[in-house]
Amino acid sequence: GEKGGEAQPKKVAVIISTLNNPWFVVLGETAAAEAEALGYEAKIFDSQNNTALETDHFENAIVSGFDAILFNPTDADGSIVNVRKAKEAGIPVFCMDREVNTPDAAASQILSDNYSGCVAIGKYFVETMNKRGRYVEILGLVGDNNTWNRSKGFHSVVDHYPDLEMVAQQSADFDRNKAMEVLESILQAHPDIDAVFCGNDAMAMGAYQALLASGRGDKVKVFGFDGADDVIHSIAEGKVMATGMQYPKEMAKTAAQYAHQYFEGKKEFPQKVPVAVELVTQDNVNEYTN
Amino acid sequence: MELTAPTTTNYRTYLVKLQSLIALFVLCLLIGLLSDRFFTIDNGWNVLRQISVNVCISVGMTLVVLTGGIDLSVGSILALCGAVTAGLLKNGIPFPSNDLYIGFTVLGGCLAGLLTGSLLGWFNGWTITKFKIPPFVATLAMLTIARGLTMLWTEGFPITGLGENFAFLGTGWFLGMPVPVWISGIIVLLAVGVTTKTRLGRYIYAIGGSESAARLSGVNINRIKIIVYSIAGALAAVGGLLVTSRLDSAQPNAGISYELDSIAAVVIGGTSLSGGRGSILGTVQGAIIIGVLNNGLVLLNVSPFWQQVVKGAVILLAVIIDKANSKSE
Amino acid sequence: MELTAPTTTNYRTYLVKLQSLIALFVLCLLIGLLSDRFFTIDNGWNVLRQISVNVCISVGMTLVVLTGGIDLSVGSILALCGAVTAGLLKNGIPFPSNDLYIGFTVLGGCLAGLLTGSLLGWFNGWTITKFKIPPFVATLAMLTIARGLTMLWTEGFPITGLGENFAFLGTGWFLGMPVPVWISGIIVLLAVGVTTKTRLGRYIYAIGGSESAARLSGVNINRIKIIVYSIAGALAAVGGLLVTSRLDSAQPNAGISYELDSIAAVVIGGTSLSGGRGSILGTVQGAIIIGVLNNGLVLLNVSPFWQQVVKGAVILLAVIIDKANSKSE
Amino acid sequence: MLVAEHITKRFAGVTALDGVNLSFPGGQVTAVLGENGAGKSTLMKILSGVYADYEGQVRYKGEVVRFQTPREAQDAGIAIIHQELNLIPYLSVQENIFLGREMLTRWGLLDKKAMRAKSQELLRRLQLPIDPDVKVASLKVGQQQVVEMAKALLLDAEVIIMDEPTSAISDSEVEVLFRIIEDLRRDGKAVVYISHKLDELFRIADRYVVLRDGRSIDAGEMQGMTPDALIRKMVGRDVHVIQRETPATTHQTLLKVEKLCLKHPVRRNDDQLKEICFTVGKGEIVGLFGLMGAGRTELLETLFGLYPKRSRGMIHMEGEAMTFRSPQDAIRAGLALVPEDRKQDGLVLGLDVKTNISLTNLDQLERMGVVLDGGSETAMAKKYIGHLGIKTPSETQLARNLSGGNQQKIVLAKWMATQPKLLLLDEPTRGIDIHAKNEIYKLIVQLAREGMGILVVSSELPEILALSDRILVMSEGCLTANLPAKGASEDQILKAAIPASTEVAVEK
Ligand SMILES: Nc1ncnc2c1ncn2[C@@H]1O[C@H](COP(=O)(O)OP(=O)(O)OP(=O)(O)O)[C@@H](O)[C@H]1O
Ligand SMILES: Nc1ncnc2c1ncn2[C@@H]1O[C@H](COP(=O)(O)OP(=O)(O)OP(=O)(O)O)[C@@H](O)[C@H]1O
Ligand SMILES: O[C@@H]1[C@H](O)[C@H](O)CO[C@H]1O
Ligand SMILES: [Mg+2]
Ligand SMILES: [Mg+2]
Repeated sequence: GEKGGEAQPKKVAVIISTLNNPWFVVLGETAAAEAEALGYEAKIFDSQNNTALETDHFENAIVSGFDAILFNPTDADGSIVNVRKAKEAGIPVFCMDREVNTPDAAASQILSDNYSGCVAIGKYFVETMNKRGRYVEILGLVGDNNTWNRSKGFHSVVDHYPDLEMVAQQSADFDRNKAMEVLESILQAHPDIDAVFCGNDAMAMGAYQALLASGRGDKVKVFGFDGADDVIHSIAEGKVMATGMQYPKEMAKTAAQYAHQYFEGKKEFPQKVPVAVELVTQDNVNEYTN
Repeated sequence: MELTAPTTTNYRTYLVKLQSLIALFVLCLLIGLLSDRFFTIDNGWNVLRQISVNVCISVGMTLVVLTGGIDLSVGSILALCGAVTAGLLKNGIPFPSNDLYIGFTVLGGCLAGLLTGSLLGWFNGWTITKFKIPPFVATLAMLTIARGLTMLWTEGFPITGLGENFAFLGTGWFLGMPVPVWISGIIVLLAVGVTTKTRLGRYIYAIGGSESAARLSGVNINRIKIIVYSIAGALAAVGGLLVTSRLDSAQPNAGISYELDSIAAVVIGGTSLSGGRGSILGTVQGAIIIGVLNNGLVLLNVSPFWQQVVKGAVILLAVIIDKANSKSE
Repeated sequence: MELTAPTTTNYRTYLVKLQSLIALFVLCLLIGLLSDRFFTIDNGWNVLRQISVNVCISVGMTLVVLTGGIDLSVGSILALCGAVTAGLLKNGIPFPSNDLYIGFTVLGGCLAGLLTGSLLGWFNGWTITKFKIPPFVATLAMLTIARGLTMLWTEGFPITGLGENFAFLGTGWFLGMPVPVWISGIIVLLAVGVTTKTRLGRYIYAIGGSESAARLSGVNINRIKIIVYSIAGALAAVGGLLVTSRLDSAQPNAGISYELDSIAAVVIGGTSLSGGRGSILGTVQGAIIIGVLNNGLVLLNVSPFWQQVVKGAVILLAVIIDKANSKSE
Repeated sequence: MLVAEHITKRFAGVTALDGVNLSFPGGQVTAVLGENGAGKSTLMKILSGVYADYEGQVRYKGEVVRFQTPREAQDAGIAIIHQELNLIPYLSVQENIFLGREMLTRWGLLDKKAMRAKSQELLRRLQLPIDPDVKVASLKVGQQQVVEMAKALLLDAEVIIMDEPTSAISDSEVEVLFRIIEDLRRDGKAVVYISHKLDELFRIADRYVVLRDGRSIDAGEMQGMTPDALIRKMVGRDVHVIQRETPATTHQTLLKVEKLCLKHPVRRNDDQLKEICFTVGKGEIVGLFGLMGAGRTELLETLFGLYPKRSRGMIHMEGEAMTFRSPQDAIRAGLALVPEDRKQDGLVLGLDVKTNISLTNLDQLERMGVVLDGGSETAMAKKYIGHLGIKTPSETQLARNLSGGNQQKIVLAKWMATQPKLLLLDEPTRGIDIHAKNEIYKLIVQLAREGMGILVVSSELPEILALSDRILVMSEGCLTANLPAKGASEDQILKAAIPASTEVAVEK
């Protein structure tokens, strides 16, 4: 879309898997803000966790003349087609946080490594549990690939220790309230658990709330993933054991800057830019509390 | 003319009401057999606490459905009201220009939430009666609008850290019973009273049974409908307060698809979607069935993949059993 | 014999039908004024392609609603059928014990998907007619069950890489028109034919208008209902094929809350939820209104949070305008 | 041709039929008589395949049959016009006539042209001047009933059952129907005819059968029977049809209506009521006569506040000007309306008798302004059940399960409980048996004697003449006559009722 002439600023679409989750709101708003700071017009699209709606957004974005897309895919496989379509229309796509499973469609992918992040959490889990104990896993949305990336990363470590027994594995859809209710019920069946591993921080907070209400707030260790503010605070206060810090803002900014460089003429970008997930524990939480 | 004894009829309807509990008993028995943790007092409170939000919403939904309407907006209203209360408790209303700031007590914040709920409910009722819009459409629009307003009010972020006092609402105990159970219990009692012992209740049934007959009997249809939708909104707000208080956090995406759970409770409880027939206690029973099911599936550690299949099948079976029993009447 | 002039009546109903398009025209005009990208051929195909899935589902939903029923399970059936087709295309049916393997052609895979949809729809109809379960409950149970089955079948992972041929269905062009638009267009034409020119269509309207009168006229209510729910299931499956093909991937979470979009299209299109009145073309118009709205809000750069508020308000307004016009008749 | 043997049918709480034995020979018209709730319709529903679960057997052309569905009965050649209208409101006349037996083209599509032609032929035979493409919902009840007849005639059946076919049609339409019944008899068909109008039965029936309390009481030739004898068989004792002595008193004016107009809902510059002026006095019974569609229902409904936006004119109650903007206003001013369609508008069928009776005066049952007093409510219901002789197993029986006459009494009860000054009755005795009718007459007279003003709409001239102090006649929305009942002749009234535009056609 060069027809805009000089007067018109270039337009950047920010397509986000869902805004029903603050973590993604941060990702999307940071990307948009950074693009605007760089002098572009930016617009956020909410795919509502629906790959088909995401396709619509891509089509609409292409038709209405956007010049680049900062993209948080709904699904690693299901979103490939969309990225390809944009590429064919000559619009570069920069993936953020989640990847698309193809090396030749996106201009670049700035990714959070969920699997490795949870490997790290798994290791810390084994360590703090002294290799034994009974725990509960609360999964995110079944049918979401990050749910399984995280679960698999965690189990790739923890399953090597036979004395660490998973007494229940339930899903709570990444939702704080559901996590609370699910854990409340699990506690009825297993009052004597030692730890809970949650697929994200919202669920970790819900789980903590359930433990608190049942008087087990200080007995059961809670592990989350994301690095959400309230979990970081809770770690600092000794309520939650650990989480995996993702850097949504950093990923968003990098993606926006890449788009800027693209407009300036740069066409070659690293296909994958991994942004490490850092393990936040009570020992190092001070580095994250500001 | 030969008449069969009136007592028979009464006795029979009484039996039918009991029979429709059979599904629930069978369900409980099965879960109880499979998990020894099910029949504990703790777990009883647990289930009751977990269904309290759905009970609040579903009481309002029952009233709406009895008039022949439906309310799809309860989940969004719940989210918005929870967020309004949380926002006011946390930040008050600041007037930066004058350097002024209005703080809110817990009571004030809760009232503001309830008011918001009633107003949105009133708006539902108003569009439905004033413009004769089908309730399904009017409240579907409100579902979207209230969700959007929640996002705007919270900017997409949860509002967290609302204080001990407010937390009491969702997590406290009072005279050996969890506070949410008290609240939902009182709402149920009031609603049973309203539906069976007041004019409003009568009119609700009459409108659902035959709107034209009710109108000709001097019932102000529009007023009653507006009242009913306002109540539904207010009760959704109560649900919002409970959820928010339990989590110590107002989630912008709270209450998504609660309308389905709530309508399910109403319908499983035997209330007819075309209005005029049903009861609050039926709905409570429906909510308990759903709650017991959710609880039982977790207690039995059914895999999340299978859970949905089992849940759907059990709901189907429960209703079939109910139907089979009430047919034999 | 004196006949009341038929021309007047026909002319009037004709006008009314046109009037209900007013909302759509106003909407298009407004968006067109505000965005010069709206009235382009590309964007036209764009909107039509985007609504094609909803149109397929909503045609089935219209038939169901015309009989006085409702189908909440369409979104889940869509997901399951897409996954079944994708799974068969990708992996066939392996018999590891015998070292055998049945492969599927694109046609075979699609037929299997359609068959799955019809079967699930048939099951809906069967429970509804056989056990007299309210359609709301029966299809709500199916919503959960089919979603669970999807999870079991896919093990929670998308099934991807389904080949060029299959992709044609969702992304191809034929004689200058996108294939999904062809498919949904043909379905609409067939459905218009069925509803206006066949016995089945007549009976669908009759059942919705008065089930008892239809039964007394010798209409086999149960059979018609089962057929209608099966068609709805099959059309949801078509939607599933389109979605899967467009994405080259079957998503386990596909189709969530599609039932609301679909019912919205039906009701905005003027079909009465109590059955007996409405039309396929009305539904198409409803789907276009929703599609144009989604498209327009994006073109106009409305922020996602405001989008929901605006969308709800516009739907409300559209229905109010419709009502106001049809009242003056 | 059709024989019922030992038929018993039970509903929850009620035995509707108890060992009924009857036969309906071909080439004859058999009248079925019985009070409301005697079981006439239930028997017909069994014969026509609506109810398949009954004890005893049905013999058709000598063979035992047990129809499982209406369809089976139809296919065997049994057609029925049900007592309740069974039409699909949103389908057209033509679509309704052919529902379930559509004609198809070679391609399996609906053959609309052929069906339209055939419908037109049937409508012409029935002399119903309407367009077959018009929606049934836009027809008046009488016209709908004719459509039902067309539907039954289409079948070309061996047995034709008519369950109160004339309850909503006008005299000229009755004539047409009788001519058709004559044809059917001549063709050797068995016609089963149910009606509460004895004069009709004497005109067309060859035989009669009587049901009482679900049992077959008697059967025989009409020849030589008298109305009194039949009534005795039906009721089990003598009934003295009231003959009212109209006292020549002058009545104190209660209601005064001046220049009441009602705009047409669609044609904005057309009026459905045109400058209506009349009065009703305290204790006066005013009969309102007119043909179908004269606008009588609209008049009552306008008075009752149902059309606040479309009506204009002046209404005074006891000298006070009133604007009735809603039924609430009207009720407060002392009006009560017993509507034409008691099932839709008079009652909430899904609620019980007690609740229906108390619906209009719940404010009086409130204790401390909030809680309803269940005890007083039951007492009130019982009082009226006893007072009006409502036949119901208990006050908690659903209104749906009562017979028509008893349903009508519930409607009366709920309005009597409001102690109105002016009672508006719209066709209060339609479809009601002679006994119940008589009781309702007595009640009306008694209420008038107590000082209530009564405005009663009826399409039956004898009823109007017997009841009224004064008679109003409407035609095409105009009040065309206002005469004292004493000395009024049927001729005079009918002349006023017949619209100027169709006068020639009807006088044939
Ligand atoms: N579906 C039903 N459920 C319960 N009771 C019923 C039902 N249908 C009829 N009845 C009862 O059966 C009896 C016979 O009713 P039916 O309708 O056959 O009377 P009918 O002779 O046709 O009266 P009418 O002259 O008022 O039409 C009545 O007592 C009625 O209340
Ligand atoms: N739903 C309707 N739509 C349009 N016109 C109607 C409608 N109902 C009645 N009318 C017209 O209003 C006029 C009065 O009808 P109405 O039914 O009040 O007459 P009526 O004297 O009460 O006759 P009936 O004894 O059949 O009730 C008629 O001209 C009729 O055609
Ligand atoms: O990192 C995000 C968040 O954890 C969210 O809660 C689920 O999806 C992941 O991609
Ligand atoms: Mg009858
Ligand atoms: Mg009338």
